[in-house]
Amino acid sequence: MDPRIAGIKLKLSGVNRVIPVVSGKGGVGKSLISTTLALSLNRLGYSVGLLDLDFHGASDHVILGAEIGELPEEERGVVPADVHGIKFMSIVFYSQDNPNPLRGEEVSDALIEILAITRWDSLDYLIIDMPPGMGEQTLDLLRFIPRGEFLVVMTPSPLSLRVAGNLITLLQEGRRKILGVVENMARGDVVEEFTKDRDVRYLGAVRRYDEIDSLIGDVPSLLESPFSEDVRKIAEKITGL
Amino acid sequence: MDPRIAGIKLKLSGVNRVIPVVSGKGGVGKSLISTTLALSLNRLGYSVGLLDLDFHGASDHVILGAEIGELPEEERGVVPADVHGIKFMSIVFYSQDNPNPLRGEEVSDALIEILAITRWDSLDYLIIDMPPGMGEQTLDLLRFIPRGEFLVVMTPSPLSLRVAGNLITLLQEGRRKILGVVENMARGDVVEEFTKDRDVRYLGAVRRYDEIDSLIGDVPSLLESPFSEDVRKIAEKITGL
Amino acid sequence: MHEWALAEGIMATAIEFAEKNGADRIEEIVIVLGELQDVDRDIVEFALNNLKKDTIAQDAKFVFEEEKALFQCRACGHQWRLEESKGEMNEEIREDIHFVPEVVHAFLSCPNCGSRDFEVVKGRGVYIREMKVR
Amino acid sequence: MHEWALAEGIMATAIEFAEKNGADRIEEIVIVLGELQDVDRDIVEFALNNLKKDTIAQDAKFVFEEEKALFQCRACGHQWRLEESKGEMNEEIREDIHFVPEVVHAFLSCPNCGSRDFEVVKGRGVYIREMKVR
Ligand SMILES: Nc1ncnc2c1ncn2[C@@H]1O[C@H](COP(=O)(O)OP(=O)(O)O)[C@@H](O)[C@H]1O
Ligand SMILES: Nc1ncnc2c1ncn2[C@@H]1O[C@H](COP(=O)(O)OP(=O)(O)O)[C@@H](O)[C@H]1O
Ligand SMILES: [Mg+2]
Ligand SMILES: [Mg+2]
Ligand SMILES: [Mg+2]
Ligand SMILES: [Mg+2]
Ligand code: NI
Ligand code: NI
Ligand SMILES: [Zn+2]
Ligand SMILES: [Zn+2]
Repeated sequence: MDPRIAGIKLKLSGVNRVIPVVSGKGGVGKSLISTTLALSLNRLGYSVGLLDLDFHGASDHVILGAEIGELPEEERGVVPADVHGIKFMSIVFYSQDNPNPLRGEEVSDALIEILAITRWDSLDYLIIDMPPGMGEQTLDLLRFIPRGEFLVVMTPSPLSLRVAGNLITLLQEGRRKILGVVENMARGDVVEEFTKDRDVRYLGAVRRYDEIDSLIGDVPSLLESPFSEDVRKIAEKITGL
Repeated sequence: MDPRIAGIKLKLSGVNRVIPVVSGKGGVGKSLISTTLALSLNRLGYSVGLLDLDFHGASDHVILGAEIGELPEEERGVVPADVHGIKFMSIVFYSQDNPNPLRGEEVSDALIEILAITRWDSLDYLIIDMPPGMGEQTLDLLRFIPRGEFLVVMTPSPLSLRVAGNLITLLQEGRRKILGVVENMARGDVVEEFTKDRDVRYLGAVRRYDEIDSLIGDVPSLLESPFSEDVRKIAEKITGL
Repeated sequence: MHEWALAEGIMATAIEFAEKNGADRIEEIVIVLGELQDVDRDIVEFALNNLKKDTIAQDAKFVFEEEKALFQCRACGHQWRLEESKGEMNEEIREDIHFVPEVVHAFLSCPNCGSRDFEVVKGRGVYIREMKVR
Repeated sequence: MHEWALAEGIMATAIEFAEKNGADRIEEIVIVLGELQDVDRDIVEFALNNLKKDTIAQDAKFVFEEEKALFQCRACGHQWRLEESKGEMNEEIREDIHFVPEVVHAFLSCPNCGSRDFEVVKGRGVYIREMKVR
């Protein structure tokens, strides 16, 4: 018997709302949006955790400019690092800067291990940054955290529409809660039309802002950018849902 | 014993060069570049195959505007569809437009099955469009097609540099052939500097071209775009390497 | 008729195995056919009998075993058989699965809880269970 | 000391299992400790003895078994033991693996072919092998 499964439930019992940020598609802005969303919710006065589950594409520590050289504290579990006011956990604390190729079962094992040892204690929001695809992380969240409220990030590209559309089908047929769609690098109204067709909430648009790359690693400037201005509106909307 | 492994070798014996298009990172343009590269090599007079191995994010059929309603012909194996002059294979012929969530072992099984039944016959180039990450598809290509010449797509974003950097480390320590780096949505010289640091070839830059989304599904217009002009130069370079 | 490709794989694998083990004749190959992939046994056999000519398997006998498909849901643990899902399948879907059995996840779901996250425990596809060489 | 979290999982799992099976006392729990994760047995035991108070496991005995780690390369098939890789590990790496055993792929590779694509066949981490309930 795997004692970690029961551990997951214990460790998440103090977390009020769990929001996995998904898309199916890569490169649509999941990491930038989930990190900025976590920071914005904190600035609105909430206690927030951020968990990066994109093991092969871990990015949140880069966006946060977080120090990964030191291990999170070990105290009846693992206490996530406090980074700019949010509780942050990522596999990179342990894999360091090395490539860490994992097959599916290993991904699943690492995910279960991290969920079973991380002490979020009490949180208003836990934001989970997800990898692209519909593999282990997605399927395991459906198994282990059925109460997750999925936030879907999409761009207006036909490729994003197709892939995210499939993920939404998967969530809808599983009767999972979909918080809504965030349109990133917004343009035109195809995404808004899409949300009407698919009967999901359109949470708002995030503008394309080409200087964003130069703000990666610099949280104060990031939070003052037009990008964050758009994300903050979405954060406010979420707190009311 | 799995009879498909030996089948893979047989099925690829007539293929001259195998080029997996990778990045680690999602959304950097792997699918647009691999599809346009396949078309460009064909227009240069070569026989070309295109295999979409990004099972959860399959996109090449959308870019090609390919009809997926009909199964590829069954004749001592499976004969890939002829689409705009190239031989094309994708799991979407079989999964249709449905979501098809697969765990790692299933991804591996599907990949092996497709490689073992697809009759490429004789080809100058087989371009393989890869998913993001370093999971099953990447590890299985390293196992089953050791002669693959990897083409790495990157953008100048710090997030792309980190993730693609890890993948390059994995390939280099495994002494795999890296054809070089293609910089997509090129800007500044961070990617070129990066390739010098990491001792890999800089194959060239593909401009950002914001009308690209409206050309998805329309091959003739795609091939006349500035995007394809840039990819064509890279195709010409590759034929000389 | 893509069964021919599968037969080529079987023959190449058997010969490679025999040669690696210093055998110079293959007498029998026991081949398992998974119910899910639903390959045409006669075509496989016909192809094998063709392919074996002028090889160390030229006198080989082919024994086929069918393996019933068994599914187990990863969400709720429920186990079920292919017959129970027959209602969700038509000829086109059967054909899709025939080529790439993993697309079963695009068409079927757990009869108990509706999840697509299930394992094909048995009866997926074709493999060699046993060989007699000399 | 993150061992405490692992102990909480063990206790919750054992109690859940016992209750589901209508038992009202847990007499023994056999816990396997994988060599790779290298948990501190004494801390796990101390934590379990603390956590068991006022539960149906209050008189339970804890039996620990160590499981040696065994690796198998998916590229070349080579099998090896953790000792053979000790040279590639320092205290920091050992700590990283202690928390998330899968990061072993970030630090070790097959001693035969250098691949990072290997399986941890045995000795990964902590699990319950057996329980006596009443
Ligand atoms: N609103 C935006 N404006 C401009 N560029 C953006 C925007 N959002 C994302 N990007 C670009 O897209 C890249 C990928 O973003 P990322 O958050 O890593 O996506 P994902 O996590 O979905 O893979 C970033 O490096 C950045 O260059
Ligand atoms: N050169 C470019 N100029 C502008 N947009 C691009 C360019 N290349 C890619 N894109 C955009 O990026 C998106 C992702 O491209 P895609 O080929 O699907 O990436 P990947 O296969 O790496 O996930 C496309 O839908 C398109 O909108
Ligand atoms: Mg990301
Ligand atoms: Mg460390
Ligand atoms: Mg792609
Ligand atoms: Mg079909
Ligand atoms: Ni067939
Ligand atoms: Ni510890
Ligand atoms: Zn079920
Ligand atoms: Zn090896």
